Amino acid sequence: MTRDSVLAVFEQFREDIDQGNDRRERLIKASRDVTNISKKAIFLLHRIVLEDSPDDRALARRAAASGREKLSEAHAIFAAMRPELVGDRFWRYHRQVSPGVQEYIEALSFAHYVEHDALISYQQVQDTIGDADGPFFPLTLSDYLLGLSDLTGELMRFAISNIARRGGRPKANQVCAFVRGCKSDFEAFVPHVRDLSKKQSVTANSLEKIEAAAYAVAVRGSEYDLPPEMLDDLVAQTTSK
Amino acid sequence: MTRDSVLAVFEQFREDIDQGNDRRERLIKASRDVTNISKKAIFLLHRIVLEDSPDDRALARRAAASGREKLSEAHAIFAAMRPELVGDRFWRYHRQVSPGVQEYIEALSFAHYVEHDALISYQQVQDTIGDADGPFFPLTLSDYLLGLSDLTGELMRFAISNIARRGGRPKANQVCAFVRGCKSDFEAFVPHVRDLSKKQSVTANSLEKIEAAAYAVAVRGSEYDLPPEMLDDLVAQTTSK
Amino acid sequence: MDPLDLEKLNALLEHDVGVSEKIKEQVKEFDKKVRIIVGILGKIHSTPTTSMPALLDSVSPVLLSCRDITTSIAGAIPPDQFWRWKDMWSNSIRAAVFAAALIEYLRDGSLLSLPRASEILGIQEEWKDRFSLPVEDYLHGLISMVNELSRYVVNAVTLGNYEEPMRISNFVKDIFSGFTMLNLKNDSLRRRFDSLKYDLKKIEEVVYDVSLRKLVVVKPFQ
Amino acid sequence: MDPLDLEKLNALLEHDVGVSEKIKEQVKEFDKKVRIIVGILGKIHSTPTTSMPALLDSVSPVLLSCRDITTSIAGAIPPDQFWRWKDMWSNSIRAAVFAAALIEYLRDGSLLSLPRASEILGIQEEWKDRFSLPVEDYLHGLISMVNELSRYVVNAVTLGNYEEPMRISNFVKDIFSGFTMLNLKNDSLRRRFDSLKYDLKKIEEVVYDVSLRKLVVVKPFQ
Amino acid sequence: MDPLDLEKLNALLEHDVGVSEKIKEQVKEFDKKVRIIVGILGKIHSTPTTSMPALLDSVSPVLLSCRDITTSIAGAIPPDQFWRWKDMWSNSIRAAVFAAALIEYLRDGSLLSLPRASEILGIQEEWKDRFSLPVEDYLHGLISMVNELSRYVVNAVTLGNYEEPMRISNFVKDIFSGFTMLNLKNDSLRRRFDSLKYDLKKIEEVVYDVSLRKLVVVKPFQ
Amino acid sequence: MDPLDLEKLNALLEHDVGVSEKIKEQVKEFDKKVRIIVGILGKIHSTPTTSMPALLDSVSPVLLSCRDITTSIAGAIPPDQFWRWKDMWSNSIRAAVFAAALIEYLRDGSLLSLPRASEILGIQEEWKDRFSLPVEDYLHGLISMVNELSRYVVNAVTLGNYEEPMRISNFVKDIFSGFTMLNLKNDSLRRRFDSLKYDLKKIEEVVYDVSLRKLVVVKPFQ
Amino acid sequence: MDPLDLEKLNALLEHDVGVSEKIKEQVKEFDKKVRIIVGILGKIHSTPTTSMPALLDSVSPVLLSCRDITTSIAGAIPPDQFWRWKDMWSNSIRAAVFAAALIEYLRDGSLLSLPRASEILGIQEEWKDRFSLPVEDYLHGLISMVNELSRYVVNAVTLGNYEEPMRISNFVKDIFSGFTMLNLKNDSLRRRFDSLKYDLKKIEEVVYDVSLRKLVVVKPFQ
Amino acid sequence: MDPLDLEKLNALLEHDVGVSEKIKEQVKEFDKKVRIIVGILGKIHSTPTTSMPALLDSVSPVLLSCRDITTSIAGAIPPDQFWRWKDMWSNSIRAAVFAAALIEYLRDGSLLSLPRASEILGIQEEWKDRFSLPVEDYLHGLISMVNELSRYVVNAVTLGNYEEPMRISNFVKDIFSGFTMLNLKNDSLRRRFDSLKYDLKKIEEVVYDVSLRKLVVVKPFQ
Ligand SMILES: [Mn+2]
Ligand SMILES: [Mn+2]
Repeated sequence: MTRDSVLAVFEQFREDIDQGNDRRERLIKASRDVTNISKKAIFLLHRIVLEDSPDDRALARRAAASGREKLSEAHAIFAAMRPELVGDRFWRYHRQVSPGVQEYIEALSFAHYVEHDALISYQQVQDTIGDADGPFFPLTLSDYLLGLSDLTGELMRFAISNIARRGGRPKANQVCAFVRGCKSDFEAFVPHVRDLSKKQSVTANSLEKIEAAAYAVAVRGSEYDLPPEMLDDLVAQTTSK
Repeated sequence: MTRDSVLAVFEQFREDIDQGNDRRERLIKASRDVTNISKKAIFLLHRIVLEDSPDDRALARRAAASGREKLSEAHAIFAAMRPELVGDRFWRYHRQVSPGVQEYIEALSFAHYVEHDALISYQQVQDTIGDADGPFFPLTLSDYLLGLSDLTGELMRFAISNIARRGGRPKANQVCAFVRGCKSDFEAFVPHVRDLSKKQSVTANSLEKIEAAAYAVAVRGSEYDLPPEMLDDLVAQTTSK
Repeated sequence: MDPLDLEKLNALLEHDVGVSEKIKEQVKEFDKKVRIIVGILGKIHSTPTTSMPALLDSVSPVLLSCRDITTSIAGAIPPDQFWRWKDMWSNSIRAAVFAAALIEYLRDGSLLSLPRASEILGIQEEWKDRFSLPVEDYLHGLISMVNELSRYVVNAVTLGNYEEPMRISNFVKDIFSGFTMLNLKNDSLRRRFDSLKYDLKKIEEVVYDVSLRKLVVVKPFQ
Repeated sequence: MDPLDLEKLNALLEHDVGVSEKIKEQVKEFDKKVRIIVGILGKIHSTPTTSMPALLDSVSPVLLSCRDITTSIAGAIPPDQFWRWKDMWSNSIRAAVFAAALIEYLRDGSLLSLPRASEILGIQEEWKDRFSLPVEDYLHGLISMVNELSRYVVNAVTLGNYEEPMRISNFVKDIFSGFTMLNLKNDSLRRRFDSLKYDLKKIEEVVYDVSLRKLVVVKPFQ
Repeated sequence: MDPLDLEKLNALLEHDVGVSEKIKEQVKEFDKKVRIIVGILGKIHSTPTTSMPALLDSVSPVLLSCRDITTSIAGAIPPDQFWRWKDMWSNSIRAAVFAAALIEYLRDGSLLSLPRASEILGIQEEWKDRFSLPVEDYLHGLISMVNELSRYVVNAVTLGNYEEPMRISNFVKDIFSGFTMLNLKNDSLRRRFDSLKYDLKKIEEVVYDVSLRKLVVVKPFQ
Repeated sequence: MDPLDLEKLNALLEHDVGVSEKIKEQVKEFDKKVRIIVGILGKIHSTPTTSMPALLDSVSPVLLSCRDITTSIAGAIPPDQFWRWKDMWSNSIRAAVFAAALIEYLRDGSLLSLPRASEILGIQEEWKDRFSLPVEDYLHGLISMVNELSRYVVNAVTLGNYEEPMRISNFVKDIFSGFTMLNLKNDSLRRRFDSLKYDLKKIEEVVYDVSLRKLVVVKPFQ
Repeated sequence: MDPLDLEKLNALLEHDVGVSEKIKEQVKEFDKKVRIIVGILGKIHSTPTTSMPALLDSVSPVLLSCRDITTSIAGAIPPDQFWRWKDMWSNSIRAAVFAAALIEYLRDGSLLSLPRASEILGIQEEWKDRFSLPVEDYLHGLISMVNELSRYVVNAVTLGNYEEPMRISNFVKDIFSGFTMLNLKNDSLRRRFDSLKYDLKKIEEVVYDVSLRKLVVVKPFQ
Repeated sequence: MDPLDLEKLNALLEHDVGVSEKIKEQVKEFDKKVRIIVGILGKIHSTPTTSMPALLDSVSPVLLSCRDITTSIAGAIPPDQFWRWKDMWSNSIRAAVFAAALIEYLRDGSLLSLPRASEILGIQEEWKDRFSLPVEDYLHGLISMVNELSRYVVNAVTLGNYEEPMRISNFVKDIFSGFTMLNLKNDSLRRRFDSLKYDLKKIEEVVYDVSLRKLVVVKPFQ
């Protein structure tokens, strides 16, 4: 190659690289936006769930609905990402997209749990990332599992903040069983999903915190020969404003 | 188990562990002694090889002999280690023994190279670690290779310190070719011998240093239309005390 | 290097690589089994005393099937080379000891001995220079069991079992004073032993909670 | 988790594991070949110009045999998943590009182009979503070549070849100014590009040494 | 280098060193004062309600004397350089905010606002390019106060003050929900906020204990 | 270089090695003794008040035998080199101070002073350039004692000793406010001092528990 | 917490994000310009003295266009916050100073002063609370220039310019002794200053080479 | 805690702080002096032989004035605490030894001995528990001198001094073989010693250049 042809070839490389960099930057930005929306949705859920309400089910439904509404903003961003992630591009930029998707799954599964007391399935998540024409981009197994792992941390916060509320104690026990189930279900995937092992130990940590909270409640109630709900009522009487 | 039987069992463990620890400490000490002897042997070799002498071959033989004499102290230590490393114990304490063995191989192969301009073979090394009753303990492939890798560093020092002496220049070129050969011969073992990859890059470094030294000599001599030996003689005339 | 020498070295290397590959395969299987066992044992924290025997019974066959693995590994290892390869499966075997010890305690309230652990894992005396259960690995297993018990004690109380804390406290204190007799090096075992102190403290606090509330009558240890 | 869901996830996972294992096997072979090639090319530093063609000829068949590997890998990868797996062999393919580019320079004094590199490695246009040669890997290969040339230039002079430095200096300057046109991210390529500066400096110093001593006549670049 | 230029450069460099030394000295003093304040406030845990006002009165002068420090620091800082030096005293100022907020609560049961905190510390509006109280530092101070209140609540009950838990519970709940409305970045403040829920839980437990023991008459609070 | 000079330089360089080996040996012994002492003291947590004196009596001789060690170390150290070698045994000596202080409290309820600690360990005034007890090490020992007391308080209540928490609470509060008056650098001691806060909090919670249940009558501190 | 207060706190917390994004954008542009300038200046190493003025003239407009950037950044920064954001562009501005200083030397053989550097970059006195050129960044730029000159000196000789080494040697010696007079902290500047020594040594060796060969007549410095 | 005891503890802690501050101050002065000395010595590279004595004479008073510093430091250090504080000034003292050794060589061609170095720095035998010159620091100083001489040799030739290379070559060879006789530990000193061979090689190259050009008459040296 002559000097000029070398420069011409590198000119072409520059264009390729710039194009790739720009796309990467756009996707990072989109992913960050999704992350922010998801974090806000999670905060919103925590906030509403702690409100005073006579009907816990209704409150949960309202919280989930608000969370999902917030998350619909992410849906629009995902839709806009479709052309950037078509064909072999998805895997090329997966690392950039992943953080947003995982945070989204965390928020979505939190809303789902609050409403249904159950884990959202892989297919259910994939269905929300797409429209009538099919998925905007494929959902990876690893994003799904890592997003759910983060859910356990939020559930821990949920259980502990909730514990002082009326009905918070049985809820804490329920969350405890649920997180225990998640942890053991995910165990088999650990050797094959990067970073899952780290997240499992965070989950183990959260689980211990929930267990400690449930224990504290059980122990404190144990001195009284009364059913827990009556204890709750007594406390409520004293502390109600 | 009752409390007392628990304590009795742990008493047994203590004895086992203490015995293991003591043996480990003894072997570490022995290994360290061998390392020190070997380092001294290497220093000795460097020192003698730089002495003034009319006959380079004789000087080399004397250096090698002194080095080997120093190393005979290590032989005694190896002999004393035999009972500590019998049967499955060798692999149990290999990690403790390894540093000394590697340093020994470094020194021994240095003496060998100084005398024979050649690499000492695996069998030749194993033969020096043993007596009429056979080896004191097995020589591992990895110790052999890692010890030789360190040799290249000493050869670099040897070549560079030597370069100013009469006849040092062809020697530097010879060492250069030798180290290049070592590096390429060891390459195939890299994926299977721990730490060899790190040592190979140290070797690459040493090689570049030798090359740079050989280059400097070639370039400086290139301005004169005289054979190198004559240049050496001229310089010697000027600088001889 | 002399080409003949090179060939010899290569032959040595190839042999080692072969051994290593065979073991790797077995360890993968071992890991899978251990993961299943640990997964089931995770349920003890939500299992009431009455259902415990059934739960433990369901683990036993998987645990016993580890004997196939130990046999295969022992078969793959050249004489005298136990210590050369053992790091490859030490995590798995520690987990297996952990499981066996936990089952033993939950079933009988007693401490699994080292020979009994070897037996459960099907390790045979005559393999000694190719496969055995080193004290260190056994002790790692015990520490893991205590870690788990310190969590179990909390959940037992939550489930209304107020007797368990005292029993576990005594059991763990025994093990703990056993450990204090050992002269451990500054290694992972030492660091994990330090963690026992926290477990013990945690268990003592549970005993405190239930005894303070007169949920159980405490008698001095020993 | 719903047992049916779990099963589905497991099926997904198993499929991926299968792909990964197949690739791993091929990459091992790739590594071996590359190691042989790089080993032979190490001899350029002690090879006089006249024997160079023979040395280069001896590498070619091994290099060409890499086509079998790329074909096998391409066959193992599901459609559109090139970027998912490529990190597994990027070290090997960069080394292969390095070798091809070095041979090209030493034979013809010219720069290996990206399409030519692809061709030598037998990479086919229709594999595009399963296997291709990304610009980054190609550039890494070039940088490795320059690293090697900066060492070669020194040894060439030692062997009495005083013309080579100037030639390599011009060649490397071309490549260097090509690189300066690129907007590299703060990644490994950027860091390695920084190393080019040192290579260039080293080469310039060799040119300086030989020109100062009038061993060669230097003409301004361009 | 021109000697005059050199001198100027050196003057610039030395000036910075001078500023830094002056601030360091003041921060040392600040630290001392803060240590005294925190030391006295440590006594709230064993002080009955009736003696509290006297205790708080004894801290006030020391706290107010911090104004000398802030004035000195503000005086030492060249115009516009607040952001250059602020990390040097952020620990001290957070502790001062903590103290002011704690005193405010214990005296009036109310929450110290950011402008009020600035005022207590004598921070003047016209210093704003040299010294101000950043939101982050104010919020850190509040969190420390909640940490302390969760300890105080326990000791108040021990001393027979059964009203305090309800009051603190409401106060802390209010702060907690305030924090949930803030858009915190993922930094140390976020992490410390996360810890508030444990304080809240601890306080709730005390409320629970006290309520159930009917140690407080059942009547609408506030 | 003058051979005589060289010899002297070599002698200076080699002397240190011998000293270090001698100390290492003694420290090993020291460690063993300390481990035994700490092992016995571990039993305080399950020892009822009445048997405590006997337990403490059983440790004293071992503790006093540490004097042999300090004497040997002092003998091994060249004049004026205390500060060169002291890090080698600081862990052991801190543990010894911890033991002495714990025994002192459990026996007399009083705080071990620095001179008294030196005396117990047999450290002699005239060794002061070779062996002494630095303030830092003494304070580390006290902190370790408080750490242990926070565990002891829980176990004392379990054993029905409801007076101890109040006593320990007062004792620890006293130490705590002592520490707040000290001018600690930002080092490990400072960090460990922070841990005192947690111990104090734990102890206060135990006092809360027993006083809430009217198991003891609480009077305000001092 | 008062909702109005909350809103204000939130506003304070969120304002910063916008500023940071605006600066980031400008810094990107700055980087691009700097890369172009440095790219062109890279050609000095192969440019004969006669063509140098033309080469330098071609860079000037790009360098001057950096004024737009500094103006935009200054506009984006809130009053008094220079020190909060300056790290974001310090790499770019050091590179710009480097370029300006190199051009100055190659054109006039003189050293660029700090005020002149500010002027070239269009930095205005009245921005001083939002944008200025700190001494440290100016000095970093000078060091980079010396690094480049040590490479340039080699290439100048290659191109037959035997006068340059002596001139550069004197210029660099002057700068070097200037730096030794400065009171540098133990930071990155100090470390880079150490690199000057190597550059000076390299330059001196070139002077040695040409003087040894009588290619130039050397007169003692100053 | 007994207030009297507390006061004593605090006095002990504060005393150390005082010592440390006093030393810091002196070390700052020391650094300044050393910087001046090294600054002047930097001129040897452009000073012809004839002006060398005058240059060296101009450094001597500054070097001797370091005695004030060593005296002050020795005065600030409590008896027996040399080893506690020595790291604070080891960089400065190594630089002072470097300067003294360089001056000694340039003046007399002889090697500065350790006792002579102590003497120049005014270190007194009776301070030995508070201030002395450790072998390691002395040797570091010598190595720095050799580093400087390898640069000096090049510049001496540039200035037409063709005798110096032979003299320095012999001097450095002597030092080098001296170092090979020492039993150095694997520390920074060992690593720096390793660098000497490059200095030696550089010097030899100059000797080679000069000899071959017959710029020095062939006659027996010394
Ligand atoms: Mn989260
Ligand atoms: Mn070596």
